[in-house]
Amino acid sequence: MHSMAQFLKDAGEIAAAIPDGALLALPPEYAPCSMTTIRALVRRRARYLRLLGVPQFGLQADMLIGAGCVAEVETAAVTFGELGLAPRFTDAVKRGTIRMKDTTCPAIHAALQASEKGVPFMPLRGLIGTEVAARRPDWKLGTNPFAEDDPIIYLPAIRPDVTLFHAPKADRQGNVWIGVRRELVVMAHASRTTYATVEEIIDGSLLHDPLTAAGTIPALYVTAIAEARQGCWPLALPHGYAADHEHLALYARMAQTQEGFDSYLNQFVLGREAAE
Amino acid sequence: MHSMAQFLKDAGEIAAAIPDGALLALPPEYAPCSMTTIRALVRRRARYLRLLGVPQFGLQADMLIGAGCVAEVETAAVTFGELGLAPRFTDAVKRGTIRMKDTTCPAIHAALQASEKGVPFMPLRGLIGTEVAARRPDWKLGTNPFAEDDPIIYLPAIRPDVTLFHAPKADRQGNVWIGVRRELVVMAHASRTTYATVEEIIDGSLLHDPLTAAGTIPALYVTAIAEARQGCWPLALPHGYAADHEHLALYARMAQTQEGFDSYLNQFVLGREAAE
Amino acid sequence: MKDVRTEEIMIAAITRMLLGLRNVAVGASSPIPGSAALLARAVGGGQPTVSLLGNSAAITFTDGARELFDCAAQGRIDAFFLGGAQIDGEANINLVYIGDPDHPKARFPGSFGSSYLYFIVPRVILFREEHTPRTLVKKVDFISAPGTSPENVYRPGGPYALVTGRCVFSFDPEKKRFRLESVHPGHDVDEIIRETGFGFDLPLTGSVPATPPPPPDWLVLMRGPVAAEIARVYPAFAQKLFAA
Amino acid sequence: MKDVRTEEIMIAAITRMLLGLRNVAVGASSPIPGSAALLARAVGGGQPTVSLLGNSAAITFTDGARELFDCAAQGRIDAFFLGGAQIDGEANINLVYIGDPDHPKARFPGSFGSSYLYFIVPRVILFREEHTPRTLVKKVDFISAPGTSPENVYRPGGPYALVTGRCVFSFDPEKKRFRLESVHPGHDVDEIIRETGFGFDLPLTGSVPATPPPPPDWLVLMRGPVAAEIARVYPAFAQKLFAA
Repeated sequence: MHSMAQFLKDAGEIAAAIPDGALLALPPEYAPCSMTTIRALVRRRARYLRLLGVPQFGLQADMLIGAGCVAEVETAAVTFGELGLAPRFTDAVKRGTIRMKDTTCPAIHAALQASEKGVPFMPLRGLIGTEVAARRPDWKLGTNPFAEDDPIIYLPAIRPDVTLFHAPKADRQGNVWIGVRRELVVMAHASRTTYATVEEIIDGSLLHDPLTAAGTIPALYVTAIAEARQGCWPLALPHGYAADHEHLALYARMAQTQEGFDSYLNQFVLGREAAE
Repeated sequence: MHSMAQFLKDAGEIAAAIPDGALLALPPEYAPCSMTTIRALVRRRARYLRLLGVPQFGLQADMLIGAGCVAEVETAAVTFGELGLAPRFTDAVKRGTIRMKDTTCPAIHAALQASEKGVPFMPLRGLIGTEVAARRPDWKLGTNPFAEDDPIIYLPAIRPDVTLFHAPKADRQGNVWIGVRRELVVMAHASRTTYATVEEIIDGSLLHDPLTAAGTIPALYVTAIAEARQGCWPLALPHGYAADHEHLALYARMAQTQEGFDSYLNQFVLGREAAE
Repeated sequence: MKDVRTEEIMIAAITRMLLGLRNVAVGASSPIPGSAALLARAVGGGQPTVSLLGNSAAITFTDGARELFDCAAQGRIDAFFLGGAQIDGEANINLVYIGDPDHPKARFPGSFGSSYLYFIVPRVILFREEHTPRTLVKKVDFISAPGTSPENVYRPGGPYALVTGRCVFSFDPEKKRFRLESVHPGHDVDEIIRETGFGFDLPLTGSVPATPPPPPDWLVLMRGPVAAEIARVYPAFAQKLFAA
Repeated sequence: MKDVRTEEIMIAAITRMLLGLRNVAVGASSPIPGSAALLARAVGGGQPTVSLLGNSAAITFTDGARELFDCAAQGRIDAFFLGGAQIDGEANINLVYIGDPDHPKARFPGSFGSSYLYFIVPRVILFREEHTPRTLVKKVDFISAPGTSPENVYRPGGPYALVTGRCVFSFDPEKKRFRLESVHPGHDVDEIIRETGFGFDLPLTGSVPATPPPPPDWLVLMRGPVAAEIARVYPAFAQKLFAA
């Protein structure tokens, strides 16, 4: 591993660098998602991806699942918010075509923090007596060694192969500004590799100014960066641009069936490299 | 507990709010230290304080120890850097007048993170076979439940009564900007109460601008704030003002003896409220 | 003033449970509790503070997605809200599967943070507008989070009330049973019994009061600044409810 | 070019151990390793990256004081540096007490991160300018961090070398012994044996090479940009060494 971030031409090159079968950590839709790379993964016909929602999913997972790129999903939820259930995800769960690891938001954060700290596990309160925990043989019911009769669940560390997100900006040293979206910091720390698309690559250093440094992931944790304007589309870039609600509603309608989803792909994803 | 930060008149009011016997968490000297409140604690003749260095100490602990304010110190180190050993601390350890809990930097961070996450303990690598661990009966040697024959140390959570620091600025809602000094974030999260002096209180909201929000501790975690220009003196405010190296050297010389330290206090601390 | 709608009755009922609290957080898919929290803040002159998940225009947390959970664990969050595809008479909630989880008849979004926050936050308010034997069931198909826990399980939090489109229940963790507290205007106790899949207690006094409608000044706030802010996260909800 | 000083020999010796690495971190009270790391970066054209604790003018970490330790735990830090009031022949280091810890004859600052990083960072370089039987001892009075650990203890890292004012040792964790690698110009093997409180191995070849002095271009960098940057954290050191 080289310590300095690489600069790639576009999201397609990032998608090419993410191997089939990778454990791929993705942010929630209220943090910036690299939808442009998600589409590139569909175009390159990625297979057997294991998706980790940090902590929940929407369009990213639904599109990858519909396109047949996904073997397994670990997440606290998959939702389209006011547009209802995520159609390709829901269909795949009912048909049993993906392995489902249901979990809960803080368990994902804690398991990533375990990898961030290089410890094999993290204890977490709650969880006991839930069917979420009952269906996770990889979680262990243990005890608090500092008290009598105090059961607590031990979560094994999760170390993603890849973290992928979008950010407002990066500098030419490979530092990436993410602002308050610090789940991206934990994800980058916990993951073997981290790829980001950014709205723009700026001159100067994000670390030199204490104001920007406070919201910056140092290049040390960044494998590669590609510039991609409107890289979140049709999702929002918080404080940047709004979601394309009409397009999201169109997706939600078309993806109700596999046929509709396939024609969505034909219309908006496949062969559309040039439009990215 | 009220959810909104209070505004106090000065560091003296903060010192009055910190009770004798409190477990008091303080930042390292490369984060901003509220030296003005440390002097106010000396003036109010605070007693039996239990100091937690996050993770190490310099002038703050040495002055409080010399002034007889301290019963116990938990820290990874106490150092005056190039000025040598911390004189009142070293003397107190040799004479056995303070209880010493030696530890190591990451153990303090992990134990504070345990309180931040509301878990009773945190596992940590390293430590095994050190005399640091051997002399900590409150740490437990356990095993990793996810592997065979893998010993690991369990650290009990540390929940400070008080966190005290200095920061460049706060807004009138009680949000405090700390930039990259995120040990202050963990300290505030983990502590029952948090007091900050700040160089200035600004109009507008630190949370409204995504750039400042990234380095801001929300008012939710802040018990009270007092404005105190040059609040770090004679230490540095990083990106603000430099340390007063001459004064620090003077302190290091005078504090070699208790008599010299006492005359330092008479000259620079006691009866000097007006100068703060 | 237009007619008061069911959602507005629910919002007002929840708002009353939040007055005087310090900090309230609102999770995903919670437009009614979100509106109630914003209304409580408006009525309380800025108190409780409100953190609305997904409202990236109003930053309240600065430590990432984990901060809500850590903050709750620190005892700083007084109230939270959970819905449920199913809620049963022991206040167990199901946010995931109908039928056998391995071959489900229906799949809902997922448990989100419920499997944790239901244990941790002192006042968890359950809400479900659809009040039928299909949603309020004898026994949930899947426990996202249990209503009660054995004595030795760390549990500072749990269910406080259940607010539906027909009524308000409180919950008694000792008896593991809901108690009917009030019935919304236009509904009655017999209907509640008929439409509820689980048994519940009636008030000790015998008579069941009507859920008070929102006072006019609350309605003004609700349909004005609250509607405007909730629309940032739930545009369709705000459009349907407040702009009708 | 002025005469080469002992510290400059030490800096050059450490620099050679850092070339080709990705990331190097420097802790407290480490001006010689700090200079070596900055020199290695200058020689390597920006590689390794260097994080210098206390250099708040050059931000390299943005997640607070814990980040160095977490970063090391993630396997991202290739080399770190530890000193010691005492270092013994099994590479145990003591940064705290001389004598009985409950009634110490001397108290040094403390263990800092050594009790952790010595286990975690692959290439820990020990340094101690004073090379006498007082500092390099048979057995340390207090183990801040052990040189080796039992097989079942997680330990990806450990001692790589010991650089003193007289020589360079390497460390063999299997044999739990140091081996003399080179002697600085003006010193000899007999002196090393006499001034070292522990036994150590000699090179397999028999003859002990001289520690090479820094090449002229390294000296220029060391006394120029490296001195300027290290002075931000260690003004007295830079003043004494480079401005003499």
